[in-house]
Formats: sequence, structure tokens, C-alpha cells
Amino acid sequence: MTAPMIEVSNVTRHFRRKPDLAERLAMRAGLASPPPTVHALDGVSLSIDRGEVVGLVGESGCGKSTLGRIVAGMLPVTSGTVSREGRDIATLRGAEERAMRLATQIIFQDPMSSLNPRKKVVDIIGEAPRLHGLAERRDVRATVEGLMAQVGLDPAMIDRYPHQFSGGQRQRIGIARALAVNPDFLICDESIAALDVSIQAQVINLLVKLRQDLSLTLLFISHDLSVVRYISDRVVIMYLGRVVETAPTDRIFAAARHPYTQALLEEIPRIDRRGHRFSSVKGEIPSPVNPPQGCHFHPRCPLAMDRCRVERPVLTKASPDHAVACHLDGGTGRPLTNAGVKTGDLTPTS
Amino acid sequence: MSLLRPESMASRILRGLLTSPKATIAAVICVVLVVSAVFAPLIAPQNPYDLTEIDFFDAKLPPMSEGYTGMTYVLGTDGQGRDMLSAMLYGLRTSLAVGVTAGVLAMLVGTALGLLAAYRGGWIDTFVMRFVDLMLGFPTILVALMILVVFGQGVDKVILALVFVQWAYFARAVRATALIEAGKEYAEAARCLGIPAWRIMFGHILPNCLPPLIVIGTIQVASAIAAEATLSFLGIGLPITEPSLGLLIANGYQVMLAGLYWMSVYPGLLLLALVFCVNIVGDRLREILNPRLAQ
Amino acid sequence: ADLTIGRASEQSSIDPQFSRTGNNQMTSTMFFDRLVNFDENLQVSPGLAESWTNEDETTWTLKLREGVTFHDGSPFTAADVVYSLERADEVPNSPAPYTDMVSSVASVEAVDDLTVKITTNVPNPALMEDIGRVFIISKAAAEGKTSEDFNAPATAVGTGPYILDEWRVGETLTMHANEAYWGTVPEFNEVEIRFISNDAARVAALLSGAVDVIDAVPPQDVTRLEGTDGINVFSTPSGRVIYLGLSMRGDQAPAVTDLAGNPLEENPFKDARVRKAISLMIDRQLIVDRILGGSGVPAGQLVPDALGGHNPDVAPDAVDVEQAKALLAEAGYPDGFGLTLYSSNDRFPGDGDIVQALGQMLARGGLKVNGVEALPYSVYSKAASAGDYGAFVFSLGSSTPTSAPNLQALLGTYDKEAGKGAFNRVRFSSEAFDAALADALQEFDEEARLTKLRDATALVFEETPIVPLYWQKVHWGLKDGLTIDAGLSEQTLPQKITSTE
Amino acid sequence: MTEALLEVRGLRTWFETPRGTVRAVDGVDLTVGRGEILGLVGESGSGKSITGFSLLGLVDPPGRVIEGEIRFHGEDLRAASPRRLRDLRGNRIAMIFQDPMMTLNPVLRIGTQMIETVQAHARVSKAEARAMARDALGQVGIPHPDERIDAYPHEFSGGMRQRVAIAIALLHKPDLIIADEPTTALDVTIQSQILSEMQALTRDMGLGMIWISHDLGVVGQLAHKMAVMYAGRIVERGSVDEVLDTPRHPYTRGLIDSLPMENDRGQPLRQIPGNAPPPLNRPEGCPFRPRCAHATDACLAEPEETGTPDRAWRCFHPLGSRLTEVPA
Amino acid sequence: MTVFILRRVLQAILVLLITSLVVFLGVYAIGDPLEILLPADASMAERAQVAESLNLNDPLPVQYWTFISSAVQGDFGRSFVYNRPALDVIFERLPATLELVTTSLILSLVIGIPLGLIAGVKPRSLTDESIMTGSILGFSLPNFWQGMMLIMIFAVWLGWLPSTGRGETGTFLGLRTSYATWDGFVHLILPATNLALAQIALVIRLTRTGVQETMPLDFVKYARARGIGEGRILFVHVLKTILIPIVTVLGIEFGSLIAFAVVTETIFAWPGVGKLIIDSIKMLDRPVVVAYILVITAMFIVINLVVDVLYSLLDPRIRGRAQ
Ligand SMILES: Nc1ncnc2c1ncn2[C@@H]1O[C@H](COP(=O)(O)OP(=O)(O)OP(=O)(O)O)[C@@H](O)[C@H]1O
Ligand SMILES: Nc1ncnc2c1ncn2[C@@H]1O[C@H](COP(=O)(O)OP(=O)(O)OP(=O)(O)O)[C@@H](O)[C@H]1O
Ligand SMILES: [Mg+2]
Ligand SMILES: [Mg+2]
Repeated sequence: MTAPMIEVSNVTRHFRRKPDLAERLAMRAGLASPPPTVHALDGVSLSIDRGEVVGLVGESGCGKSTLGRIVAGMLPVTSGTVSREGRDIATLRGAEERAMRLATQIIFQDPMSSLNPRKKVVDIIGEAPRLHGLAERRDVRATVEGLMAQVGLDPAMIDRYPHQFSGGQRQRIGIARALAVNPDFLICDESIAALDVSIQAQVINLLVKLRQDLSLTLLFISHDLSVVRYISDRVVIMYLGRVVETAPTDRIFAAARHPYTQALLEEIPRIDRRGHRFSSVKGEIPSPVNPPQGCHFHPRCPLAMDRCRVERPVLTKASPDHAVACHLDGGTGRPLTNAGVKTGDLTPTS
Repeated sequence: MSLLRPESMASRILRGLLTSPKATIAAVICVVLVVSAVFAPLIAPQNPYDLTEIDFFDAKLPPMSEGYTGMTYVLGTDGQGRDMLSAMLYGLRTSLAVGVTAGVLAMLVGTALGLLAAYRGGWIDTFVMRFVDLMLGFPTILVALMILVVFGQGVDKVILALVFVQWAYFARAVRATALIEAGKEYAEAARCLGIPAWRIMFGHILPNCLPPLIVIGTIQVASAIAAEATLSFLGIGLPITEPSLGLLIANGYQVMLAGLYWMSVYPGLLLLALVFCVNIVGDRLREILNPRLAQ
Repeated sequence: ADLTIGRASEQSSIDPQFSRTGNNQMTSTMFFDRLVNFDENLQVSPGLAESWTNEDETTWTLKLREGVTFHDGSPFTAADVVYSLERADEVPNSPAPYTDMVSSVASVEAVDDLTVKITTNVPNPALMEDIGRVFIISKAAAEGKTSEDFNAPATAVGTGPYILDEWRVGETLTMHANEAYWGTVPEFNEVEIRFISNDAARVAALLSGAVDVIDAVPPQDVTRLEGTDGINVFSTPSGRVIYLGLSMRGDQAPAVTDLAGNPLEENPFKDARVRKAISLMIDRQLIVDRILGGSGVPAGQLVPDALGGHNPDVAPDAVDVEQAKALLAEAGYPDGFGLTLYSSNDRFPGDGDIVQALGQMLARGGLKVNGVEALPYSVYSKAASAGDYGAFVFSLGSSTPTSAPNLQALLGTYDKEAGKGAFNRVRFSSEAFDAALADALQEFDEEARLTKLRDATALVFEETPIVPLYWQKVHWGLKDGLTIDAGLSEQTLPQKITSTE
Repeated sequence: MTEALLEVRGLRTWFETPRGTVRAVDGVDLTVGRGEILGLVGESGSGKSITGFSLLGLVDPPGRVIEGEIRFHGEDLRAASPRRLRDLRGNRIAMIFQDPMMTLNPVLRIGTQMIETVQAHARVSKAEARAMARDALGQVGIPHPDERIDAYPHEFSGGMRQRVAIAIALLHKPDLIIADEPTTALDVTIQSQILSEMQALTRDMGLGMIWISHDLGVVGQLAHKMAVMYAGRIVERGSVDEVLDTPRHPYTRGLIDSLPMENDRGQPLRQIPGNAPPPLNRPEGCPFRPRCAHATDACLAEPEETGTPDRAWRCFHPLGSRLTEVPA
Repeated sequence: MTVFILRRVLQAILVLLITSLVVFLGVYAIGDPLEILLPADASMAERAQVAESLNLNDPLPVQYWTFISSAVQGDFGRSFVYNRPALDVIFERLPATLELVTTSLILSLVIGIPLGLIAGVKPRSLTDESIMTGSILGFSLPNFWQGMMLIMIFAVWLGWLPSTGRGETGTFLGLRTSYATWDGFVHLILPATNLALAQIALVIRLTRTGVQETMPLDFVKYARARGIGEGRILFVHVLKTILIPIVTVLGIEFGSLIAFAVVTETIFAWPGVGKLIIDSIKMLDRPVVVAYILVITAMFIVINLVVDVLYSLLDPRIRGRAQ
């Protein structure tokens, strides 16, 4: 088998302001403490095969966007490596680096803020291909029109400004802009969160079609589990900077093993479940500045044991394609039973 | 979502101006002033900069007097016998040139440095901002004097002095806005698409920093004109044979108490009218360009 | 205060020997006396020295005034004179020391309490004029003190008509009359001097009644003040001459061009005919009337008629454009040439306007005026002295009884070593004149000296070494009922202000 | 059946802009009873938030409530004086804004903002107000309310801020809460936490609630009744079960069909063709007509509401009662 | 906080060093102090003596080095004109200027903010239009002209207020201040107004813009939705939010006020440092000019620091970052 498209191995990313001279002096003199560190990613490993759609799920602030940016080569890692087709992207230089950059594109969460309000669609989509020599100056319009048609936008709207489009249409402009540089890998960072269901459906359909037509590889970041379930081949669940579970989509939904995943699945809002009694989660969401010892989830986990408070669970294979990081059941979590874990059970144990 | 026909910037501004009668009048006056300044040599009864054309015998005549040469001085003459009307038209020309050029140049320099500081951050940011501190601490007079010494007297030198002092304001203002804009996802998207940094700064971020720039710009144009007047008042401004509005006011100010009011009141009124209209138009422009305020 | 004066400029110290700029001398004259007095025409009369005699050409004996006391009540003695004359050239960091005034003094000794013997190193007929400029301070109060200490009454102890109360820097100087003064005790007891440098503000202060007297009334406001009820204007001519310098310094004059605007090969100002022609183009009376509102007297030489050495036969040139053109043609410039005129803009009233007027006149006289520049004095003075300007307007004040020092400094051949021609910015040089002046300066007989000076003046102005324009008039604005006795000195002294009734 | 707490009839809120009139809300009828949750769903820009603001008299100029009747406990709010409205707001009627991240003043402490709300409606001392604020924070599950009350909004996580907004809404035990999409950007476990809070409140305190959302799943689980908005109008309303199981309006149907379902994988999602009409340029007659598969010439006329007071729709061609009858 | 201040101090030292160099060179370039200091009839010998005693004969780098090495020990040289330590000369006059500048800053806040609030609450109303029109007058006419008008009207015609000098001063907490006596206070009115006019205009405009842009924000609407009164919304919610730009700009303006005080002080014969500096520049009194600029720059750095600290007081979001 060839190397996977993307191989993230043991990546850690801390955000920490670099202390300047004054700060170092003060620290030396004991007048100041080192600036706080945000542990956005903490030893994350992940691989994505060519043509695969991977869903990335996790709560707000757990490091999903950070991971996306690192994979796209826009943020350097603190430690660990990201390789693309077997080559460490940090070692690429010059033309190779540029090619890698262009081959990986991100579609941002907020379609309005990711489009420059003062540029016409033709410029938004056409600028990069023209700069990179993918289209001649005089062919740019034609290229852009082609792309617009491809994402289902009326090419007649080529001279409009972003504010003259609807949310779904804007999202497609973002997609067209990314496709314009012929990427083979797309990162969709919560690209559909702010859209209402009918528009959401348009965008998802488009992504699926593009995947089929262009054999794109997708990293699909979302907190909407029904969409993730619909679109992805495999799901990765993150919690506070760590991957806690990864498995093929069907397996996750049928037999999740990590307590956090199970809680997530339990709480998916479904229209066929009426008059549901929501249950309240107790326990504060820990902060990435000061993550808890051991398993990050233990303060909220109903099944937490003493071991969970001190020892970090490693990602262990429960079956060939299903990995879990939980001390339960020999390090593989507890399979989802019909009864499952109710959120109500997720009370702090201490 | 509105899917109306895109409206060009120019027509949007024009329509915005026309909806406010006050702004319309102000804009018309601005245009009239600018046109008469530009065509001053054609309109003015006299070339006040030509020493052979002005006559000493006609010095300090009140408005509507008839001079030695038979010419009627509608607004009187100054201490050298210059026709005030002509001097004001030419002076307006100089003042506009000084105000606008200094304003625009300061804007360019300040904007470029402010953008750079915001986008690059780190030591560049610190360096530029401390430099701004330094500039803001320097008295305008000292800068003007130094420039006067090193480069001599002239309109261009005054402009240089004003730019020196004013760019710092723009740099500060732009940096503040650009910091916010640079954090938006469109800038990140542009980087992701491999667009060079300078292009992101000037092509993507800058256009979104324009509204505050316009406000500061209009105020700075006015204050450049006033600052030039103050420099002239202190004797380090323009060459005295080519008076600007400010210099006329400063000169006339000397004889105010002697009752020769016309030498500074008329240029003062003209300056007031100019600044007034520029500001009204500027205010309106800001409203038009702010989607929240445009109605 | 009984009297409030608005004064344009402020002294830099009250130490009377710190600096001899006009300002400082003016302030010192309020609190201190000198060995001699200078009257309004700057002529010498006995002061703290009652009389003086020459033993020989280099030995002088001074008899001091009896019964004079310092402000602190201590008697004035010969020791104070010795101390003052010895200190005069060694005040630390003085920006304008009295060095020259005592440079000819070899030694000073107190013979008894009221007699001083002075020996000079060269024969100096003008010794009393020189040392007479030095203010006498109290040895007891000043010994061991710095100039700064003088800014408070404890050290600023003199014998003058007023006693210092307080100096608030930049703001006011207050004093009260010295009741024990040996001369006339001044009329106004409590006096406050306010420093108001801005012309318009000073005039406004008088108009609003905030001050009773102002000095340096700007010429343009004279008419207005004269027409105001309750205010009088008092004017006197001063010894300050305003002139146009035409640089003869190099083979080419700076900023002098041919008609096409290229630098001229030769220096036209080296030709006396050109200088005369330029002088003939200028309508001095018109400048005085139009720009100065009458505040000037057209000048044709350095000093006005009140001063020694003035030659009544040397009249100011009258305008004569025809003759000017003829002279130019004769000198080889039938169509004139181009030049730029320079001036300061903050040195004396109307300086910026005058240079423009000159521009107009020279243009009418057939020259091509390429430009007129008026610059702040700080910038202008350096460049003018460095010879950066071909044609420039400058002024020179006179603080001596005769024209001799000014003739020497302005028109004597420039000689750095001998210290001659210090202000000869145009680098005029005439052997005949140098000799005539030297001869005059060695003449001990007063009358003969003045005659020789008059002749030297006539001789040198034949060649138009500079173009004198006018002598400045100075004005004071006073409330009704007050009058000032000023004279050529340009000084505003409270002891010289009296009520008219 | 519950007694009517809020009754809205024929509400129209228009924005006069230089380019024309935006009919943001164009004839809305609503009824909310005690202890009842009304889910309000619809396309983005259909006027859900403006409806909420209209009820409180908080529409920003150039917007204006043109006509309609708003009765709260039988009192006509449109005729109420500004004073009276101010007394009601935050007191009897509370609103939780769409984005609570933006709605708390960033430069004032949480406590300050809560205390001022208490004191705006009750004559209590600062200390008492503070105690009330602290209790309210505790009630919505903020740990250590005594300390957290002095924090600034930015020191709270998104979920916590949302809970602060709820706590503020509850300070005066209002009769009606208007909650405008407060959980859009949160992960499901935290969302569930907030929803449980709301549910408990309606149940225990008998307050009525309007829950604005585009998440049909949430509405389905939380609300008792629901209303579907399209282009400024309510196109369908009824109990949650009725509307979700047997939608009568083609738009409602389209929305439900757009949801990805478990067994949808591999097939394209059913999206509603076309786009929402531009607010300035709405088509004549039924605004959904250009996107509707059942449209006929009849739809050129304005559809009236048909049905019972509890179950109604605006459509000339309502769908049948069984899903299978509808052509895909 | 310590770090924050330490960092600023390090930067400040650098800034001051550069400033001193620039000014030193600049004043050197402008002219020759000897030309100006010496009386017109001074001889060559006197010239040489003065040059020697003021150290003007040394090469410029030596002069600069001498200056810097003694400046490090707190000695900024002696004024050429006054023969007193340059710092003394400056500090003697600085309080008068600071009093003037502070008074006009306070005036501009006390008058500007309420007017700006009134104008901003009802944009385009008659009140708004008149306030805005009036404010344009504030900055469109040169400062010296406005000053003269004030003198003409209030001192010469009406005779209500004095127009020159500082009047009687008293000491309050060891500082000489015009506030201590009625006479001093009256003397302060005209110059402070003159200096404040442009600032008032600026504050009005800033406040109005701020109000206009803050009022539509969600938190204002939310405050209304909570039943908070309009007064509290305006004076607590809106005002606190818009104070940040106002404080920033006033921080910058403090510098230009001190600079413009030159003109006001000249016209009103106010014995402040502005008049001193323009005289010193004209007299080429280099030690005073250099020391003045260094003092002002240092003051500016301190003000910026204060502004930044105020920032964090006003806006808690910045607090974490600034420290
Ligand atoms: N540039 C940065 N500097 C400091 N901290 C950062 C930076 N970028 C992200 N973080 C922190 O890293 C953590 C992870 O952020 P990230 O944006 O990856 O979360 P996320 O999973 O995408 O969250 P969301 O669902 O809200 O988008 C957060 O706590 C965030 O505050
Ligand atoms: N100030 C305004 N001027 C003009 N039109 C406005 C204004 N405010 C809102 N609108 C219009 O009113 C309509 C309804 O807006 P509203 O905010 O109620 O939508 P919504 O249903 O809440 O949408 P979302 O789900 O996106 O929050 C929109 O078409 C919007 O464009
Ligand atoms: Mg994210
Ligand atoms: Mg909404």
C-alpha cells in the first residue's frame, strides 16, 4: 500500500507568546511568570487516505480548526510531523512548498467574513489562478465562469460583490475559490454550521458531487453529527486537544466506545424524537490553558476511575479500524449498548 | 438576500450625496472652490506673484477702492498692493495644494507603515509604533525649521514638514483597523491561496480600512491647511511673495488691530468655507460608506 | 503696581555683566549704575565717576561720587569698581561678555575709597566710553556668587534707581523705587514689567488697559493707537540702520543670474556703478511711508544726525531710474541681470515686507528679480554671515556715541586676526577708507576726531559700500498722562517715565 | 388547553430603505400559552428575529411596526407607552438574543449588568440585587457564582455566556421568554445542557416561550407547537407532531426533506430548488411560488390562512396528510 | 505589569537616544548660535571667547558625546542664553504649560463629551446639526486667529477678561497654580479656551461618531430588552465603550496641545515652556531645545503608557493582553 495522503503523527501545538527581552529579564529576576500556554493540540495522530472523507467532531475549542490549519501547512507544529504522501511538509521548500500549499485548500466556517466584501466574485475566485499562472489574464473570466458553473452558481453573477449573495451562494463562492487552484485535498471547517437546512443541503450535495467528479479528499470539520454521518467515510472524535476515538462512520454510530462519543451520540437532536427530556450535564468544561491531569474527559465522565485522573489513555485499537483512548475495557472503552450512556449520567465523580 | 444589480461606487457616492441637500450644497461649493483655484490664473484680475504687476502705491487699500492704475480692488489690497481677490484665489490654490498633497502623502506613508505594522506585528510593529511616538512628540516648528534649513524654503518643503508630522496619525489609525481586518478569515484565505503578503496587505486588507481613513483624511486636509497657516504665522512657512490663504491670514492678522480688517477677514472666511464644505462632504462620505448608517 | 509696562523682550539674566545684549543692558540700567551715564544721544556724562583725568596716554585717574549707597545700604567704594571691572571679562559661560570694554585695561587699582587708577596697555582715548559701559556691582554682595544668583534680590545689589523684587521668568519683573538714589528718585514706586513678545498681544494689552506702557509698537499699529482715546504714541528715531548688502565676496555672487536664469560669470556687485544704480532704484521715502507708516528716516549713511560722525553732506540717494539704467548700461548690463533678495522675517518690524518692496523697486529699475525670500533670523543670520546670499537686507544698531565702531565693523576690510570688519558681510574693502578711519580713531581731540570721522564717511559712501535704506523709528504706546524720555537708546526704562501733569 | 399569554394578529414590520420597502414581517399571527413552547422555524432572513424584536417594540429604525395587534395578558403592547414597555421588558417579557456572545456589554462586569437589570424593575438595595443575581447564576449551573459574578463577559466560555443570558432572563421570573437561536454554534452536549435548563423552566414555572431556531431537530424535541416562516409570513403552524409528521405547506415539506437521514448515505439530499426571494423584490402572490413544484396560476393570488386556530397553513395546494402521497 | 513597564522603559531609552541625536544634528544644521547670541558689535576676540566657553569649537561628534555622557548623569547641559541648567529652565516653566494644557483637556472633555452625546443620540436633528456646524469652526480656523478674536472680544471690547500673563498665583500642595486665586483663574480662561477650541471640536466629533456607531450594536438593544433606562444606557453602556477611542486620541492630542501651546502662549504671554521653546529655537539655545524635546518625548511615552493602562481599566478585554 502506498503512503496515505495525509499522515499526522503525534502532533502537538501550543500557543504561547514568545517572551521578549523585557519579559525574559523580568522572568530572570523573578518578577513575572512565563506567559500561559494554550495546549491546542496534544499528541494528535491521524491519517487520511486518498479519496477518503474524514469527519472531525469535537466540542468547541477542542482544536479542530487548529488541526485543520496545521494539516494545510498554515500553522507550524510545536512537535510531531505532518506528511503529505510520505513527505514531511515542514521540509518542503520553494516550488514544492507552494505546490503543496495550493493542493490543500480550506473552506472557512463563516462565508461572509471569509470573502473580502470589497472584491467582486471574479477577483475573489480568479486572483489566485492568475497569480499562479493557472489561467492567462484574458482567460480568467472564462475560468471563473467555468468554476461558478461547476459549483452551481449562475456565471452571470460574476461581477457581483459578496453581500449580494445568499449564505449558501457565498459558501459556494468559497468552494469555487478553493477549487480554482486544483487542490486534491479540501478542509471544510464547519462550513455549514451557520446555514439553514435547505441551504445546508445544497452545499452538502455539491461537496459530494465534487468528491465523485474530482476524487477529492475531504477533511470535514463539523459538530453536526447527522451531517457527518451522511458525508464521511470515517469519523475522528476529539476532546480538548486529543483524539479520543476514530472509526469508520457506521461503526462509530453503531458501537461507539468512548464515553464522550457516546454522550455526543445520545444528544443528537432528531426530529423524530419528540418531547424529549433534555438532561443537564454537570461539571465545567476544562480549559485548554490548564488541562486536567490524566484523561482530559475525566471531570465529566460518569465512569471515571482513579487511574483516569493520573494516567493519559493512549489511542488503542479495539478492532483493526477502530481506535479508542480510554482506560475502560483494557484501554478500548466500553462498546455502545442499546441503553448507552445517558448524558444524565455524566455527573462529576468528585 | 438582496440580489440587486450591483451599483458602482461612484454612483453610490453620488446618490448618497444628492440625498442630503446640505451635502449637495457643500459639494457644489467645494467644486466651485477647487475649479476657481485651479483656474486662478485665468480668473484672477492680477498675478499677485509677479512683483512687476503689483503696485506699491496701491498698498493697504480698503475694498472697492480704485487703485493708482485704474483697477478696482473689490476686496481691497494687502500691504504690498496686491489685489486681495487675486491673492486669495492664488492662495487658495497653494493652500489646496499644500493641504491635499500633504494629506494624501501623509496618508500614503502612514497607511503603508500602519498596514505593515499591523500585518507583520512583532518587532516591526514595535519599531513603527515607537517611531510614531517619537514623531508625535516632535514639535512641528522644529521639524519645519530643520527642513527649511536643509532644503530651503518652498511649498514642497512645507508639504514635507507636514507629511513628516501627520503620517503618524494615519499610521496609528490604519494599524488599529488593519489589526482587526487582518484577523478576518478572508486574509487567511488569501494566504492559503499563496497570494503574496504585500498583495494581501494592499489589495485585500487596505480597501477594508478605507472608511476611517476617509474621516481622518478630510480632517487632516483641513488641519494641514491650518497648520501651514500657523507655520507661516511663526515665519517658517511659505515664501512671502507667494502667499497661501494661511499666510494671507497671518499677514493680515498683524494689521487687524490697525483696522485693516479685510486683509485677514476675507481669506479667513474663504478658508472657513473650504474647510466647512470639505468636512460636510467627508462626514457624508463616511455615512455613505458605512452600510449601517447609509439610509 | 503704580506702573505696568508691557515689554517685548526679556533679559536672560539680571547679572549686569552676564551679557551685553541690548535687552540685558536695559534691565541692568534699572538696578545698576555705570561709571558714566549715556544721554539720550548716547553722549557721555559723569555717572558713578564724578570726574576723570589722564596722567599720561595710558594712565587714568577716576574720582568717584561720594555718598552713594548700594540697595543694601552699604557704601559704594573704589573696591567695588575694581571688582566690577575685573569681573567684567571673566563671567563664566557668558554668551556676550564685556570683554571688549575692558580689553584695553591693563590694571585697575583703588588709590583710596573714592579714587581709582587705571592703566591701559595701549593709548585709548575712548576709555571712558568703553569701561563706562560696564555696570558696577557690589563686591560684598556678589563675591563668590554665580550669574544665576543675581536673579534674586540678595545678590542683585546695585546702586540704581530701582530695587529688584522678583523676576518670574517669562512672565514679570517687579521692582520698587530706590528712595536713597543719588540721582533723581523715580516717580513711580512699584513697577511691574510684563514680557509680551507678540506684537498684537502687546498692543491688545495696552488697549484693554492691562498695561500702562508698551514698547516696540509695531509700525502698522501706530495710527490706530494714536487715534484711540486715552492712548498716546511717543516716537523717536533710533540709531539702527537698515541696509541692503550687495556681496562682493567671490568672483561670482550667489543667486545672481543672467537674464536666462544661468549663474552670471562675474560678480556685478564688485562694480561700484552697479551698487550705485541699485541704490538709485530705491524710493526710501515710499518704503518709510507705505510700509512703516512713517516709522523711519531715509538713510544715506550709517548713523543718524544725533550721533557723532554723521555727515550732513552725505544725503540718501533719491530715486532716479533713468540714471540707474544709464549706470547699469555703463557697467555692461544694459538689460540688467537677475538676482534673488533675502531677508529675515522676525528681526525688525516690517522686514518681510521691505524686502518685497525692494523686489518691486528693483524690478521696475530694470533688474530681473528671480525671487524674494524671508527667513527666520536663526536660519538667516548664519547663511548671511557665511556669504550664501548675494543681495540681502540686514540691520545694525548703534549703542555708542559715535559712528566709529560701526564703521569699523561694517565697512573696515575684513581681517579675522586683527578683529576688524567683523560684520563686513559684503567684504567691501578700501585702503583709503581703512587708513582714514585708523587715523580718526587715534585722534585724542574730540572735535578733530569727529571731523575725521565725517570725512571718512563721505569718502566711503562715494563707493556705495552698502545701500543704506532707513533709520528705524521706535514707538512707545502710553496711557494718557504719561510720557517717556527715551532717545536713541531704544530703552524702555521706568525711571524715564513720568506723568505729564 | 392553556390560556393565551401572548396573542399576535396581523403583525407587519417594514423597513423603509432608499431602495424600497423591505417587508421583513408581513402579517404574522401567533399565540403562546402559559407553560407552552412555540418553535419558530424558517429560512434565514424570513423575519424570525424581527418578529421577536417587534413584540418588544425594539425594531431599529428605519424599521417600524406598520400594523397588527400584540396582546400580552390582553394588554395592547402597541398602544403601550414607552414607559410601560420599559417596565415590561426584562421583567414580564424577556428576550435571549441570537448571539449572546455579542449581547453582553464587553466592558461591564456580568454582575453590573445583572444588578442593573434587577434594579431597573425592583426597588431593592444593591446588596439585595447582587444576591438575586448570584442566585440566578447558581440556578443556571454556573459554579462558584459568588466569584464569577465579578467576571467580565470575555472571561466566560460561550456556553457560560449563554447561561448568563438565561439567568438574566429569569431574574424577574417573566411570563414570556423569547429565545432567538441561542445554541447555534455549540456542540450537542452543551446544547443539551441549555435545553434541559429551558425545559425545566417552562415546566416548573409555567412560563411561555418562543424558541426561534433553524434546527428542526431541536424544535422537534423541545417545543409543543411550531410555526414555519417564509418571506415574512407564517406559512404553516400547528403542534410539533402535526407539522413535522404531516406538513401541509410545500416549504415545510422541503425543509424536512433536506435533513440528512441515517439511510440517506450515498444518495443526494433533497434540496429545495432555487433561492429565497430577495426581500425587496418579492414575487406577487405566494412568495414560495417560484420554487414550488405544485405552483399554478392560482398561486399568483395572495394565499389566505386556512385551517383551524390551532392548525393552519397558507397554501392553495396543501399537501395531503400522508407523506407518501407527495411526489418527490 | 512589571514586564509591561520594563518593556516600555527599554523602548523609551532607545527612542530618547534617537531623538537626542536627531535634535542635536537638527539644531546644529539650523544655524550658528554665535550669530544670534553675540551683540551686533561684538569683536572677533569676544566671539572666540564665547565659542570656547560654550564648547562650540569641538567637532560635533565630540559635542554629542559630551552631551550624552553627562546626560546619563542627569546633566543636560546649561542654557547658552540663561547660563542655567537646561532642565531647570524647562522645569521652571513646564508647570504653567501643563496647567494650561490640562485645563483645556478638561474643558474639552467637560464640554465636548456632553455635546457629542447630545448630537449622537439624535443624529441629523436640529441640535445635532448646530453642534456639528459649530464644531467645524473649532478646527478650521488657525489657532492664532481664534486667539486674537478672543482677545479682541473679551479683553478689548467687553473688557471682561484679562488677556496677558498668568496673574496672581498661589501655591497648592507645593505647586504654583492659577487655581489658587480668583485673579489667576480669570487669567487662565482665555488662553485655555483658545487652546481647547480645536480639542472640543475633536471630542464632540469622536463622541458623536462613537455614539452613532455604538447605538445600533446588539448590546444596546439587549440592554433595552432588559428594561434598562435610556439614561443609563447612554451614560454607562455607551459612554464607557466609546471612551477608549477618546482616551487614545486625547493621549495623542496631549502632545499636539503642548506643541500648539507655543502659539497660545505667545499670544497670551503665558509664561510656559512653549514660548520658551520657540525662543530657544530662534536663539539656537541647543541645550534647552534638546532637553525640552527629550522631556516632552519622555512625557509622551509616559502618557502613552498611562493611556494603555487606562485602556485596560476601561476595557477588560485588553487587560489580559496588555499585561
Ligand atoms: N492563535 C492562537 N493563539 C492562542 N490560542 C489559540 C490560537 N488559535 C487557537 N487558540 C486556542 O486553541 C484552542 C483550539 O482552538 P480551535 O480554533 O482549533 O478550536 P475549534 O475546535 O476549531 O473550536 P470551534 O468549534 O469553536 O471552532 C482554543 O482554546 C483556542 O482558544
Ligand atoms: N435594518 C434593516 N434594514 C433593512 N432590512 C432589514 C434590516 N434589518 C433586517 N432586515 C431584513 O429583515 C428580514 C428579516 O430579518 P431577520 O433578522 O428577522 O431574519 P431571521 O429570520 O432572524 O434570519 P436568521 O435565521 O438569519 O437569523 C431580512 O430580510 C433582513 O434583510
Ligand atoms: Mg473552529
Ligand atoms: Mg435571526
